Amino acid sequence: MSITYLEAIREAQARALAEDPRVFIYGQDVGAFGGAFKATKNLAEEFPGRVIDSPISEDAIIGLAIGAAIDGMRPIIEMQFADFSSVGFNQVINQAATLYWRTQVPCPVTIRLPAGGTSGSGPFHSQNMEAIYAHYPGLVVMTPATVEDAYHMLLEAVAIDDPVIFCEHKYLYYHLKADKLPADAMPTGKARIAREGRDLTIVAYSAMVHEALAVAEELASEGTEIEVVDLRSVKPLDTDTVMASVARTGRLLCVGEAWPWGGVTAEVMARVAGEGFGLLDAPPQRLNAKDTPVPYHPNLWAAHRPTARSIATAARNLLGL
Amino acid sequence: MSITYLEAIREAQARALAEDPRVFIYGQDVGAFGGAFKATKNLAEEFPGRVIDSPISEDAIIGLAIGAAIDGMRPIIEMQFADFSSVGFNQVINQAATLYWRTQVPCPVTIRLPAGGTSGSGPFHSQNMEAIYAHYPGLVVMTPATVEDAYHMLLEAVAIDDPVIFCEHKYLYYHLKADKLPADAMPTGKARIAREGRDLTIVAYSAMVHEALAVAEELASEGTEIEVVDLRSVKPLDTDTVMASVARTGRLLCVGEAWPWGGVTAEVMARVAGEGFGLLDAPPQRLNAKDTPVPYHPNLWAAHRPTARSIATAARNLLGL
Amino acid sequence: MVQTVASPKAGAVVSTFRDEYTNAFRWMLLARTLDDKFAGLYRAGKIHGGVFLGRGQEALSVSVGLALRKGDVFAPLIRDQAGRLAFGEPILDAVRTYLGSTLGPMRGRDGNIHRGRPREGLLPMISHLGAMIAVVNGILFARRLRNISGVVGAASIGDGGTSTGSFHEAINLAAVEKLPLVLIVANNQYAYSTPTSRQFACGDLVDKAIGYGVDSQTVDGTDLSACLEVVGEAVKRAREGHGPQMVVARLLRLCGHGEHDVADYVDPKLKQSPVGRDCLKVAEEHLLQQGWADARTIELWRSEMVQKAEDAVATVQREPAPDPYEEDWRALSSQRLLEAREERPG
Amino acid sequence: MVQTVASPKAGAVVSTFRDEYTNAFRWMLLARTLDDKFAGLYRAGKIHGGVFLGRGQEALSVSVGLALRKGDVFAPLIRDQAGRLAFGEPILDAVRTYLGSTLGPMRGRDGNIHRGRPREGLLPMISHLGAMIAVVNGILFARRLRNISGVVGAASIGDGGTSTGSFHEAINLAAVEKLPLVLIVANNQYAYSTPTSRQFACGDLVDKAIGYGVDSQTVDGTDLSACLEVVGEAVKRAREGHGPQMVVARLLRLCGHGEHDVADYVDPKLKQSPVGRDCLKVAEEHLLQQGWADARTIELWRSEMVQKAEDAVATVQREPAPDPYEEDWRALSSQRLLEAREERPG
Ligand SMILES: Cc1ncc(C[n+]2csc(CCOP(=O)(O)OP(=O)(O)O)c2C)c(N)n1
Ligand SMILES: Cc1ncc(C[n+]2csc(CCOP(=O)(O)OP(=O)(O)O)c2C)c(N)n1
Ligand SMILES: [Mg+2]
Ligand SMILES: [Mg+2]
Repeated sequence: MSITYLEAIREAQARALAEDPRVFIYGQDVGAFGGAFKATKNLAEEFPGRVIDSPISEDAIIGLAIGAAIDGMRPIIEMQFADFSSVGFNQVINQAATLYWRTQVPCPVTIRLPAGGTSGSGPFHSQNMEAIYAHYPGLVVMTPATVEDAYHMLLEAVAIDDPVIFCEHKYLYYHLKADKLPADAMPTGKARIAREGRDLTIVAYSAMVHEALAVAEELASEGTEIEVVDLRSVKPLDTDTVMASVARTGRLLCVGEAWPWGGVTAEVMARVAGEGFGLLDAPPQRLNAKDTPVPYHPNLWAAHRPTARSIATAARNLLGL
Repeated sequence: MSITYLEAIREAQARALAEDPRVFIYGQDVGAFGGAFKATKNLAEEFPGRVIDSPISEDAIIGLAIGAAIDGMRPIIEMQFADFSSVGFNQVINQAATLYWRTQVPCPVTIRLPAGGTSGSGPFHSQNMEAIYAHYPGLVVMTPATVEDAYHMLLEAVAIDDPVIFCEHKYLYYHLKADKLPADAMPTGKARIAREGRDLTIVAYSAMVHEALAVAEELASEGTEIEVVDLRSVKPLDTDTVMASVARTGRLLCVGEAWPWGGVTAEVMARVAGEGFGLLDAPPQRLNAKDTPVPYHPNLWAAHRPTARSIATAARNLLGL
Repeated sequence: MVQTVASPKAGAVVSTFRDEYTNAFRWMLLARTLDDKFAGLYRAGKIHGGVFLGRGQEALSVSVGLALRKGDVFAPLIRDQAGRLAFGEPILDAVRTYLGSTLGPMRGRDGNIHRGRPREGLLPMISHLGAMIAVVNGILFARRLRNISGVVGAASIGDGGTSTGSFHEAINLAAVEKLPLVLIVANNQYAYSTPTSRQFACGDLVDKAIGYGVDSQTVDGTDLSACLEVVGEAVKRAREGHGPQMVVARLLRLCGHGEHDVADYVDPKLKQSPVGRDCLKVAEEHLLQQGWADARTIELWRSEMVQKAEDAVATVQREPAPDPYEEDWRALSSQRLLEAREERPG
Repeated sequence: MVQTVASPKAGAVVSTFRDEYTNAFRWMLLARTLDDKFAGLYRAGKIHGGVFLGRGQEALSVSVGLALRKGDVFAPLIRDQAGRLAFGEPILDAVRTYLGSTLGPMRGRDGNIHRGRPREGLLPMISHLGAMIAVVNGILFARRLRNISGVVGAASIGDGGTSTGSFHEAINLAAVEKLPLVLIVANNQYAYSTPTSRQFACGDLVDKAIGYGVDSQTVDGTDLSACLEVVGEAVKRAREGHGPQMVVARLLRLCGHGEHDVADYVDPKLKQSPVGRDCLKVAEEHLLQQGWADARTIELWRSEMVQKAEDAVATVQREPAPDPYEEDWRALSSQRLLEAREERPG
């Protein structure tokens, strides 16, 4: 048996629906159709009345989820693409994110954002919005990079009492497979050492973890040991694990698929520079998408975001190779 | 004669309207009423038909500005409060910001955001949104700290061909006065050394520049010379000037009124750590608002954002005083 | 939450229309008195930030509060002092939130009309107009998922607020889901300084209802009898399962947008027209005309309300202001997900 | 932009209804042929990303393109191949954008239906539904500020798109400003897989017009004559200064949402009902019935259109794909405001 990242997301939702009567799913085409990416395939049938098609009204969809959460439910919202959450943005950042702080009433909504670039998708179906949401107090932002995390973190997202922005990477949907779903998982808030190494720490998350691992593999054959840290969630961000890794390697490269200004890589760099300055043997570096919209054509798209190739170059530079 | 920060904004708009027939102003209550803060006072009368009240429709307001810009106009949009731009967010980031890149047709809109905290304003009338907009490619984000900059940068915002997010600080509206408006100004993209010093660089922008200057004054009396860099615009961000200052002082403290995660201070820290690592004699530090919504009560508000007092403490720590 | 200490109806069972009207009038009077008190405190510099009053809108607002019952949901806006009180919001919640007392529901974190008790069905508005309607939808949707019926959710919106995308999305969604939402549109002729001619181009805001496929009514918002009846009927119909109901009231804002605003842009003709009548005066005259109360009784009520307001303010003024060192400065409820990297206030 | 190389009307002056109808049919045929070509390229794996067709919507769409003239504005959506062509978009723009040629208007930066030439009045849609309408407003508003009259702006929207806040805000604003906006609502019964019963609750989408105070018409979207007349009339009325006009067309999407979608959710009853007729077939029959064209002529036209489509594809397939090293990677037009800190592709 093998299970894809996408199937893991479906399975997590099926389990959440089965185990917790407070859970329901709301979003465009999530019902009988099973969602644009089939992440809710068959769920409407398996859980009648609990997987519901919405109008094309992102603001009202997220508002509805907040109300339902106030009333004790655990809604899972699917945005058809992460990019479209921009029109539901206000309800997320000003309503969901502030509710607990203002009233002490928690707001357990999970908002699934099919995110990230795939070739041919262009400026409006490729965005990574984790930095935008992480900037706001009151939100948890998860960025699972593995099938296992896609499954367990989504279950955790539903279980925790705070609003969660669940960034699932569309490129990983089909490309990533696991043999089975493990029973246990690390809790959100803990980063994972995806590969151990002593020469350089690469901090990554979501799809970039796999690019980083490919680089680690490549450089290992040349005798350089790269440690890859998978952040798993970018808010909270596990600075301790990053710092411990940098303490071991003395060198830091942060990689993010999103735009550079104020992105995850900026936040990681700022933390390490501020709190782990003495651990660094070389200037910390970062690699991000270029500062333009995400291009449509595969040639441009491949050059726009970091890839194993550009990460390898940056890693070699940083290592003086 | 003396002129406030707010009056400077009015004067700049008056001049833009007078000198360029392509300029018009659109927004809620900006017409006969002169705007919630009176930033457009008398302009509807002085420039008939060119300063126009809009419905409460931020998305459509910004969309309208983009269309007008495509057609060769130079709209100035007033959001009643920066916070309400969250419901016009999509038009800004996905339409205005991408237009030039997608079509080579520039999009000269100026969006004025009355931003920043004032006591008693609470979570939804106090926000600083510069980091959110700066994250997106295709936008210029100005954060004037002085009366002179409020005036000249707004004129420049109208003149340049790209969409500008103009963050004007409400606290400075009345608190800040200048004797007169100078004829010349530094161009956007250049940071300003607001005060020279050799012991520590404080990088700040908008209202925080004045808190930093107060700290510099205070510590000067104790024999410590703080250099204060006023970023003026956060995108583009003048890394060169920051770096040159850090090269002189060896120490960096970044101060921002916004939330920490991925804010201006993270971006500055990341750049200095990455490109000016060797210039630093001590770990760079930052100070931001706390990671909660902006509180209503003055007691909480004053503790939520950085103040001269908390900046002074951070500066002393950094200097080992 | 419906019965509170501050309740001026003193436990009486409302049975006749006379009683209902009188009861409503007393809530209106309390709301107006409290609003006047806040205006006074504002002028005296005792309030941080703005003050936003419901003057002229009490008849409409109180009708909402009275038509709802325990278990219902109410999302008031900035001019709903009367409706809040009638729905059961303690006077102290209002005073504590305006003065920033830590004992209030918002504990100084949020202020003025940004207050509520979500668990008790009173939603704390965010400022973004139109945004609360969808939240009411969500509660109603959740009830239906749990097979709880007979619940109504009411949301307020102004003439200006109808121009927001949020308004549109939420009422449309409520119609699609056939939720028991009652949308109360207070057309008070202005959105801040902006007249309705710059806000919409349909003949009457009630015309919008047909485009959503929802039932609707208009009402003279200066006439308490009419408001009680029309709003009451709308709430009843929603409760009976007829789907969303829209009520559009004609009235005039009898104050500035906030107390900082002298509102000299208001058309004097409107002030003199029927729409400019003060619903409280109209109701008082009605009481007198009908012989349901005499002038002396009304005077007594007035003093009673002043006393309530003064007492509440006196109480709250002795209460502690927030202390930043006591504040826990965390925006997440999940303790283990917090990052405690920020220092204490310096 | 109205006259282009690809123009199948071969310079003829459209004078009679017969000519107009025939001309429209030829554009529809070209659009359908081109769409079929894209579908074929998609199946052959020659197109990056999705392919979105206008099958079944050509009659409505072409009517918009033909009613507009030079200087007007058009914001098409994903099913407007016919309208785009009739408005003057070169075939090559479509093909180049789908294939990502650097010679196209989007130069490989954006793809498929996300194309346009804003300076020539053809707006390049962003994906967010409803967002283009306000941009059309802006152009019309700008013209008025410069005292240019007689201009019309048309925007397309689907049944699903009417649920967006952007749609509401923009049409309301257009009504308030009395802009010459023509809003073309293609009710094709589905938004992706979602039927209209989950999208709105009014009797007909045209009911929304009254709530905005705008003129409106419904039309049978499968009937080219009706579309030409109703859309033509709406554009004329807008041009004459009667403010925004809304046209709601009944039709059925005769393809998947995109070519990846087999659309097995479409109700067979709808397919067999009048709404499910293929407007191209209906128009062809009409031509034959009226004796405006015989079968042979239509066959010739069909080959002509196939030839045009093939030629365009053959041309573009020889054109250069974007080269990341040639790309300037800048999102601002102001050179001096760029920060050149990012390295070249590695
Ligand atoms: C989305 C949004 N834009 C702007 C504002 C600023 N604002 C606050 S109240 C107001 C006027 C509201 O008018 P209306 O809806 O008619 O209510 P009224 O004040 O007349 O009761 C405005 C523009 C806001 N709160 N929300
Ligand atoms: C704001 C927004 N939300 C979601 C989507 C994803 N999406 C693209 S097309 C579509 C369906 C559109 O349906 P409709 O408006 O009826 O147009 P049609 O495809 O039927 O022509 C959806 C949901 C989007 N583009 N924009
Ligand atoms: Mg109003
Ligand atoms: Mg449709």
